[in-house]
Amino acid sequence: MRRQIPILITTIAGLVFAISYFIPHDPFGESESIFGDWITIVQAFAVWLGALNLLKISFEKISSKSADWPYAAIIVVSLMGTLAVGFYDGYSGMAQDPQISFRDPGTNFDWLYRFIYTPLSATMFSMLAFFVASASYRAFRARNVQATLLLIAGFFVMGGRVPLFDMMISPITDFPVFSWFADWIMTYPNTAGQRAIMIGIALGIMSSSLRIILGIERSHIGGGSG
Amino acid sequence: MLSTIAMVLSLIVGLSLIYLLIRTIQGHPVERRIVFIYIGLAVVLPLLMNKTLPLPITKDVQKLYDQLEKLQPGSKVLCAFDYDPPSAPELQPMAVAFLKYAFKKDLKIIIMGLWPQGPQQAQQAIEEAMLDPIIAGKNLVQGEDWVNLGFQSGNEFVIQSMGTEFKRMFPKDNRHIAYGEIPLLQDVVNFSNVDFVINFSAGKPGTTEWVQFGVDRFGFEMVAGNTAVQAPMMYPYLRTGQLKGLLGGMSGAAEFEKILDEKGKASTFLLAQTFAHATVIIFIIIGNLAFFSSRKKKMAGTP
Amino acid sequence: MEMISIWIAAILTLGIFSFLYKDNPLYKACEALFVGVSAAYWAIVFYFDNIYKKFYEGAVTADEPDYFLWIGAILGLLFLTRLIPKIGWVSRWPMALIVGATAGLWMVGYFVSNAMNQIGSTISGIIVYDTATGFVAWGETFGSLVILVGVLSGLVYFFFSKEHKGVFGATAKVGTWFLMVTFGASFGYTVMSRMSLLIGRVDFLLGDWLGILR
Amino acid sequence: MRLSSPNLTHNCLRIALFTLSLLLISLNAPLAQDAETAPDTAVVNTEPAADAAILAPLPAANVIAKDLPNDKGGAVLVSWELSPDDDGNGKVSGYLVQRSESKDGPFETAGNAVRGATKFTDNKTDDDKVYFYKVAAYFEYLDAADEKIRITSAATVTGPVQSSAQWFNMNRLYVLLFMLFVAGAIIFYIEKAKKGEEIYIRKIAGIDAVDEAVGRATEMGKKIFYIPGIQDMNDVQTIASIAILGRVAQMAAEYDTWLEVPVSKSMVLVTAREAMKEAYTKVGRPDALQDAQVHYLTDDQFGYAAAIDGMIVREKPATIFYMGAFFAESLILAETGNSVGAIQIAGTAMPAQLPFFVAACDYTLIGEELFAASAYLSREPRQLGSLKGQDMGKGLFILCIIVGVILATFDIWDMSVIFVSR
Repeated sequence: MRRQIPILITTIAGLVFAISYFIPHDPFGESESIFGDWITIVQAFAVWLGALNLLKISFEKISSKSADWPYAAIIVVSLMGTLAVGFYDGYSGMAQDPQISFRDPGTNFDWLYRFIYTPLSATMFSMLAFFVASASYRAFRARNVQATLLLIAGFFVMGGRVPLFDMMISPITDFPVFSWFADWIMTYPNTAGQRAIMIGIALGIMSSSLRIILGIERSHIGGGSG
Repeated sequence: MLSTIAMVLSLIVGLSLIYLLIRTIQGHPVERRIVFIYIGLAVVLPLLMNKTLPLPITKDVQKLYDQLEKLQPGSKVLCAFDYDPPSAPELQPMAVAFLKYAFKKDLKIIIMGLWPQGPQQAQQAIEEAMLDPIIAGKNLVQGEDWVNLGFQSGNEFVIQSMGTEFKRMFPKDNRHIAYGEIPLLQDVVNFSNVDFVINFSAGKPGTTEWVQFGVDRFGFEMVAGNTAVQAPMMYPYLRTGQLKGLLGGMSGAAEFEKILDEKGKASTFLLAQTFAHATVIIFIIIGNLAFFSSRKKKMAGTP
Repeated sequence: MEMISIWIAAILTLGIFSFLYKDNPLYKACEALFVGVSAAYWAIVFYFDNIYKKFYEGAVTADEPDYFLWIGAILGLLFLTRLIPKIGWVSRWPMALIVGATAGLWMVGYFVSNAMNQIGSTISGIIVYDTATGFVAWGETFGSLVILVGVLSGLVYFFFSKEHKGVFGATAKVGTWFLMVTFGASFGYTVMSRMSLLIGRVDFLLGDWLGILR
Repeated sequence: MRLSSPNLTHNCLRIALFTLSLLLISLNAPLAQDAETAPDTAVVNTEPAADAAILAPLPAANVIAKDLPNDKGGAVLVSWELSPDDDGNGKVSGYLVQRSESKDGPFETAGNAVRGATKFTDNKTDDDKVYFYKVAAYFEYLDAADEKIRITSAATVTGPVQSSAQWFNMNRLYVLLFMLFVAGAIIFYIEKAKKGEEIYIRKIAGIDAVDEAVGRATEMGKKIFYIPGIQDMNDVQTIASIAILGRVAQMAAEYDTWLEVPVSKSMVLVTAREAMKEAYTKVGRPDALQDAQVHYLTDDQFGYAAAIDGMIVREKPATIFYMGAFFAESLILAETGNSVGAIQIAGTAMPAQLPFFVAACDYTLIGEELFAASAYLSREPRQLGSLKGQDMGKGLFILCIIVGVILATFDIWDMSVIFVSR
């Protein structure tokens, strides 16, 4: 029971989506749409699962007074606070005439988005700029033929996508040599390499999907390889 | 004044790199925090200089522009915003430039997002586009000239389902108005009723999914603006025609602003971008010079 | 108000950047705030745009309720059982739906877009003619030859059930060169992307906060 | 329930056969009956406005309405040739598509198309009803009172047409054939591998280096770190990583070298521990394994990277493995490992992270090589068979490209048409 039903669900869902690509006629066309509806709803619940789980873990940390409990408290407060603001804005916006959205400029929720969420998330990722620079200074070596080729291609693309080298050679020629070359690398060798990778990945996905649909692969339902 | 100081400073910083080179070759690489400072300066100083650089238009951007030019006034364009604030420096300028162009040309814009933050970024882009005096003079009406359908969960399943009916995935718009009551969407049932699709994408779900489950199934025409991390992977789609045009990263955004003649953020960022690239290139060179000289020493040292 | 808002955003920005010097309590506090706010942000958007708009208004308050949507909601609730370890195993049902449907959709989607169409585009005559003039377009001819060689040799490199020896091995070697150039291009673009993100933040600090730009 | 039971394999094959037969049946089923189109049956003039005589554009010609092919019904495709006035000079503002259930009307609006458009899809049809369509070009302008005035051209009625659903999308026939070939090859080789037949996998450079790397750590008396990425067990890359970990652990156990595995997901913690236990037991030293060797750090991406950073700097391992799904943290890790002079072997299928590993590590397994390595080391039939089946697919594609290019070069046949399904 615990194993068979999930396997059956997996197989049916997989077959419906695979077959409806070839057979638009009902029942496949319609069941595909119905399954699609369910999936969007399940995914929304999955996001809520994440939020609730985070709350649960944070409460556990606070109650056990573990070393970083004050940070867990910040998580709980900020999460609850944002939820409260969001619910308030969402429902009160619907009651207004004309209706407004919680994400319209000027709402409290939008303020949180612009002045709390945006700086935090954007800064978090912008730190990568520093790390990439430090890595290029300390680790990126032309240690073998492969790495050498990689660095040379990277060099031309980096220099050619901004008017860096072309400005340096502008006294000699007006033709944007480096920009043109960067473009060439992207259009031909890069396309070729990406394409080979893509085809390989497509076949890989094809085979793992096939195994999932046929029930040979079942790690997603907690079953071992069997 | 400020820009002169910045220029002098960047000259000094540039010269100090020579010292860095010597130290590194001697086998004393500097700490990573010093590298961090260099990168910080490489971005801060050029922003203060407030200069724009000439940039040639690459053929991918030209191709995209030609596609947009073909659109007739009144054409309905589905605009998918699939990114979040961290990628906004690259994608927001593209979105703003596109919206300005589209509103001036009387294109009808249908906005949606597969990323929860997307529609909110779209609101900001619209807000900025509306500041343009020509667009402000048009008195555009939400629901008639543009509509924001909001976000729907389900990633690629949303695209798949929209192939049959948009309404199924977006029963109401952002403001909670029923799909059927929105004038702009009267004729729009699914992809076959929109004239064009443009996607601003920072990852998954994004352009790849739009190509796989949209273009290749329902046969609409699409162009995309991508973050630079993702752009190289899109070139195969560009060559097959699955994508009709591509804007890649900040340089793509700057070219786009240039070709549309809408000066925006990306153009002003270009100098900083150039300096940052130069710094990274110099760091790679310094590191490798040190690597080779130490290897030579090692070889000479072993009898 | 605008002023205070920008100051708050600036302090948070600097708080995260303080990590570059070293890990510290301010960074950890900002990180915790980020985790909390973003989890709630997602929850709110998914609630209003999906659970409320799609399910509640579609299946509960609609004039012609779509009762099928209830099954979706029940599956969604089953997902939440993960929070209760004892009955957590039923969360495998909605999981099975998502995994199965994704497998079905991807199997075809990847095969068509990333394999079939790419092969189709690789197949073309070696000599390319300019459609306008009718003459040989040398640049494009050379370019498509590069793509042909690159795709074939790359596929050979990813061929695992044959030893890389002789001609086959040499072709695979060419394949690695193409892959390396590809990675180099990716590397250059990644650097571009990362730098842009930083520029965006610095623009905020210098422009919106300190007001010394423009 | 064991998977290799003949019963289940049988069932799988039955499902596959069922699917196949279903598709074949559908092929033979009668294909869409396009409704006959009766062009130019009648000309109906819309009521011309008083001042319209000069302004009304010429009508659209050759209006054809037919069932939209290869769909699930409910749609009619109306197409036409541009009005001679629609030359971009603004004499035509757009086209009005109208439909009726009877030839004589009354006609209601089905939709509008912009100027320059030559088709419109009416997605609101009922498969049980018959429709007639007409298409008129129109010109719109604002009069003195800023009111929108629309002047429509004459229009021809076409029809009857009826929408219908199709049983097979003929455009996708070749896709099906190719998919069946690859799927068949995969299942065939999995079966073969299960029966114990030898399946050859070529040597993979990074994996050959594992011995050397473990040996070096032993010589130096230092630790080995194994980082399985930041994804959970539902990612195939993590699964492959654990299979490789098993092999590395076995060697570490043999050499009696400390192997440490910091993880970022609790599921990975459990699985990695099991894999380690199995490996240590295999070489007869189960008691040498300590719980502390596999430990959980944090779920958070940068938190995980920072913690490993600290470990690397403090303990200076001789060898570091990065196998699995990595994101932006890849370069932070690889850089730090490089700075302490460790031998680094990486493997991932994340295209955006591969450059960093290639540039900063000694060996890198690229994309599929990660999966091949895990099949090579684990010798598991499912993995071996899939790999071989995928190779058959690649072989077929290579063959098609070579033949196709030759045919196209000599202008014999453009084979690309069977691959492009749009």
